[in-house]
Amino acid sequence: MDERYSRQMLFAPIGEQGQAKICTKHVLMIGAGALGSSNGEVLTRAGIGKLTIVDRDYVEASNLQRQQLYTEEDVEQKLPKAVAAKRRLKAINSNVEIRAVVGDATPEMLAELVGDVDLILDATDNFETRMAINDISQKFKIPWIYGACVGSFGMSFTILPGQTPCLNCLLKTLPVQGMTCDTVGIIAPTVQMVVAHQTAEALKVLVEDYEAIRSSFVSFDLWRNQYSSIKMSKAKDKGCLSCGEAPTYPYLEQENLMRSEVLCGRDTVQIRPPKHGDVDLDELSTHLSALRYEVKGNPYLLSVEMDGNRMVIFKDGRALIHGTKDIAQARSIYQRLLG
Amino acid sequence: MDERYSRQMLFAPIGEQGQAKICTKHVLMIGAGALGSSNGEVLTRAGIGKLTIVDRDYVEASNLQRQQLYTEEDVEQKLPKAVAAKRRLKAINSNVEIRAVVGDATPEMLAELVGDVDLILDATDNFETRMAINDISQKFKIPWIYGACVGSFGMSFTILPGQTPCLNCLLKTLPVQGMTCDTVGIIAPTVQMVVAHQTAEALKVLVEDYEAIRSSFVSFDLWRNQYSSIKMSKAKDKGCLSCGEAPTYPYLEQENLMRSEVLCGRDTVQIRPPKHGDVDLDELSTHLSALRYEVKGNPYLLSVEMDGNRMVIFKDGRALIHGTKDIAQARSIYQRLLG
Amino acid sequence: MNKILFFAHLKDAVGEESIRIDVSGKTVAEVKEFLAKEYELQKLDTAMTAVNEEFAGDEEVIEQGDEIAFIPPVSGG
Amino acid sequence: MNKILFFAHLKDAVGEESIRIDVSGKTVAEVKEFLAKEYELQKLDTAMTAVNEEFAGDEEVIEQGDEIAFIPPVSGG
Repeated sequence: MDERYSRQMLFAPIGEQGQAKICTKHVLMIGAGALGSSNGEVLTRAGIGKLTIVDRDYVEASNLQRQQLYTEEDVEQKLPKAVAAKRRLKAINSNVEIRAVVGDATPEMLAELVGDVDLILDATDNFETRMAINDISQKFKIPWIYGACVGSFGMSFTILPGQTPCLNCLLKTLPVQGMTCDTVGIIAPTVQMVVAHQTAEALKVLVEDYEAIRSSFVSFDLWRNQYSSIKMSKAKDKGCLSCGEAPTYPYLEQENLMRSEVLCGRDTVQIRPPKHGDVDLDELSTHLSALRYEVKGNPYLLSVEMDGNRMVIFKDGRALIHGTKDIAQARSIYQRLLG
Repeated sequence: MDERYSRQMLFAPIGEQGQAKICTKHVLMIGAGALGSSNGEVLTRAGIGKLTIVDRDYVEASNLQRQQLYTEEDVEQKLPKAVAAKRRLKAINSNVEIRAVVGDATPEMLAELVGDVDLILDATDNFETRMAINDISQKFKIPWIYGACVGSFGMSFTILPGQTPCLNCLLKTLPVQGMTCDTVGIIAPTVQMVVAHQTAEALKVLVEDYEAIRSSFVSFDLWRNQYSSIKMSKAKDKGCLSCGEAPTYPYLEQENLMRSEVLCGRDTVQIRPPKHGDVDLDELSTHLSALRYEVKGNPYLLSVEMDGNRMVIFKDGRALIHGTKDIAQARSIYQRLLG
Repeated sequence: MNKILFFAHLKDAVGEESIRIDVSGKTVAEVKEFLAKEYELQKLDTAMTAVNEEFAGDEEVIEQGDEIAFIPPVSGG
Repeated sequence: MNKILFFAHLKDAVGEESIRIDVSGKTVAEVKEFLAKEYELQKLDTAMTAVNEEFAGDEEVIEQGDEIAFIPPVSGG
């Protein structure tokens, strides 16, 4: 072990003591896509004690451009990402205990998994799951690290329960439609830069160097050569329902979650967002056409043919995903397009 | 191909045209350590036409904490890094032509390899090789991207012959002793952040989006939460011997190179830096002791036992590496400790 | 006078990285509304606002010389 | 008055991220020499210097209000 982690122990803020701490810590990582691949690899190489990986998707050809744990063989085998990730991570560091969970990170699942977890790493692709992570983090007093990216633009923020503002303080409400990697693209360097910030913060949390933790919200654009660091203490909201004085953890409650159900006898899953939104169908249509999907529409709905499924999206955010009875798959398709 | 690079083509500044360009370009990457692993993977996933990798080392246990292409099996097999890198990169993207060169990136070798190269990526661990890359870049009019890191501190700068200042403009002289990963450690997030900057710039060069290229010198410290971007146009020196009005490309000339020779019948390699330096033996001794090497010394020299070799370093920078006749190995040991 | 900085796709939508304009006396919400109309920016209502590199809520009032930046949160990963 | 920023290990050596001190009228080389003595910094002679976020050579003269930063180039990789 000494030899393996020698360069990390030589780094004074970690040292031998820090390394000993890292080796006993348990990180829960939600998502094994681009951010998850790279975050998972850095932490596994760093020698964390245990890594739990939750992901609902399988490896596809379009992932290979930026999801660093996966190979062409994983695509051929259509392996679930959590399983393919575990296989590669074990080859990299057999000392790390790795648990792969194939499934949707619902509030119930998060609450089950969070037992002895020291840190939650955000590697999801949608705000709904992030808001659930945020409430779980507050309820169980576990730090988490927000990270997100699209195009050449990325951001990160470290959330410590009881100290920093939380994601609900910043967003106040769930944005209905965000840009996603499936609508405006993504380049790998953006992923690496978000992960650099997330994993540096993760190491600080794991070695308990709280003074070094970044209190600002970082965002950057690598193609436009921008970098910004915003002080966040004023964002903390005493009335916040997630981290304020009387928390209710709203995103753990059924009524605020996206609902999905298999439509009886129709090989179709219906998805309803918690609040009626206002989807810009024109913009979505333009993006999806650029992606070479066949898109038809009228002012009230959009119909998209994609990889054997047909999705019909209504202006209020409701959608029907035809050609599947698999709720997790349907939610994944929905959130990849609508954020 | 459309599917594989779809998210990258969706990114507007690349698009289909940019992707077509990327697929025809040849990148020469010097070094396959931490920066090389990660740079090589990003570019291979991005689908560059050809990647030539030059490295003189083999995979060791202490590399695994941050060098993302390598596994425990590569360490067991003591594979040369260039060979292990090629193996993994082929599994990631079989469309990319990869050439692995095991050896020291001397000026002669660089001049031979540089034929149809569109971009040189710096992933070396010492200034001597960087200065040679810098002169080769100027002489053959090929852009290169400087990247370096140690601890939580990293930096990058894009050098376009005929436009930007060059590394010789900035450094003026070869620093005698720098901090290296082998003396003050390194954490993986620092590597990822340097690579994020290098590969974003690489993609801009490859798709020929010269307006987007970063003209500033970036440096950052992830543990100390610092980021700086310095405008560099004033650094351009008309009298610079590498990029000025009357270039002589000094770092391609034998008299300015580090000299190394096998000492006859002694199983020892002697290394002499081009100029007499002034090595701080006390500081070096402290670092090497922290690394658990056995160090003895007096005011004139330091003797270090390391992995079966014994190195004696003199105050003027000269060194004897006992226990080997392999010049490339001896140079590698020397530069890892002395930068 | 104030300087307003635009990040990421907002920079492209506006066509410049920053503009100079006097919005002192207005609240952040009013500035957002004004800019959304002026530059046909749809998504400013969900953008995070920073005034002098510090987080600012919608009701915060802009003063002379303040530098304002908008950061649109994204969900990709 | 001037602000001097220290990056990376220089920050630790000095003990602060920045100091305020009047060095106007001095050249960059003189400021380096002064700081090296004052804080026992060995490696300032090889550090790159920025004045107001722009590269500055050793002979550049510091003016009132200039912000100076030192970036030590490193060789690791």
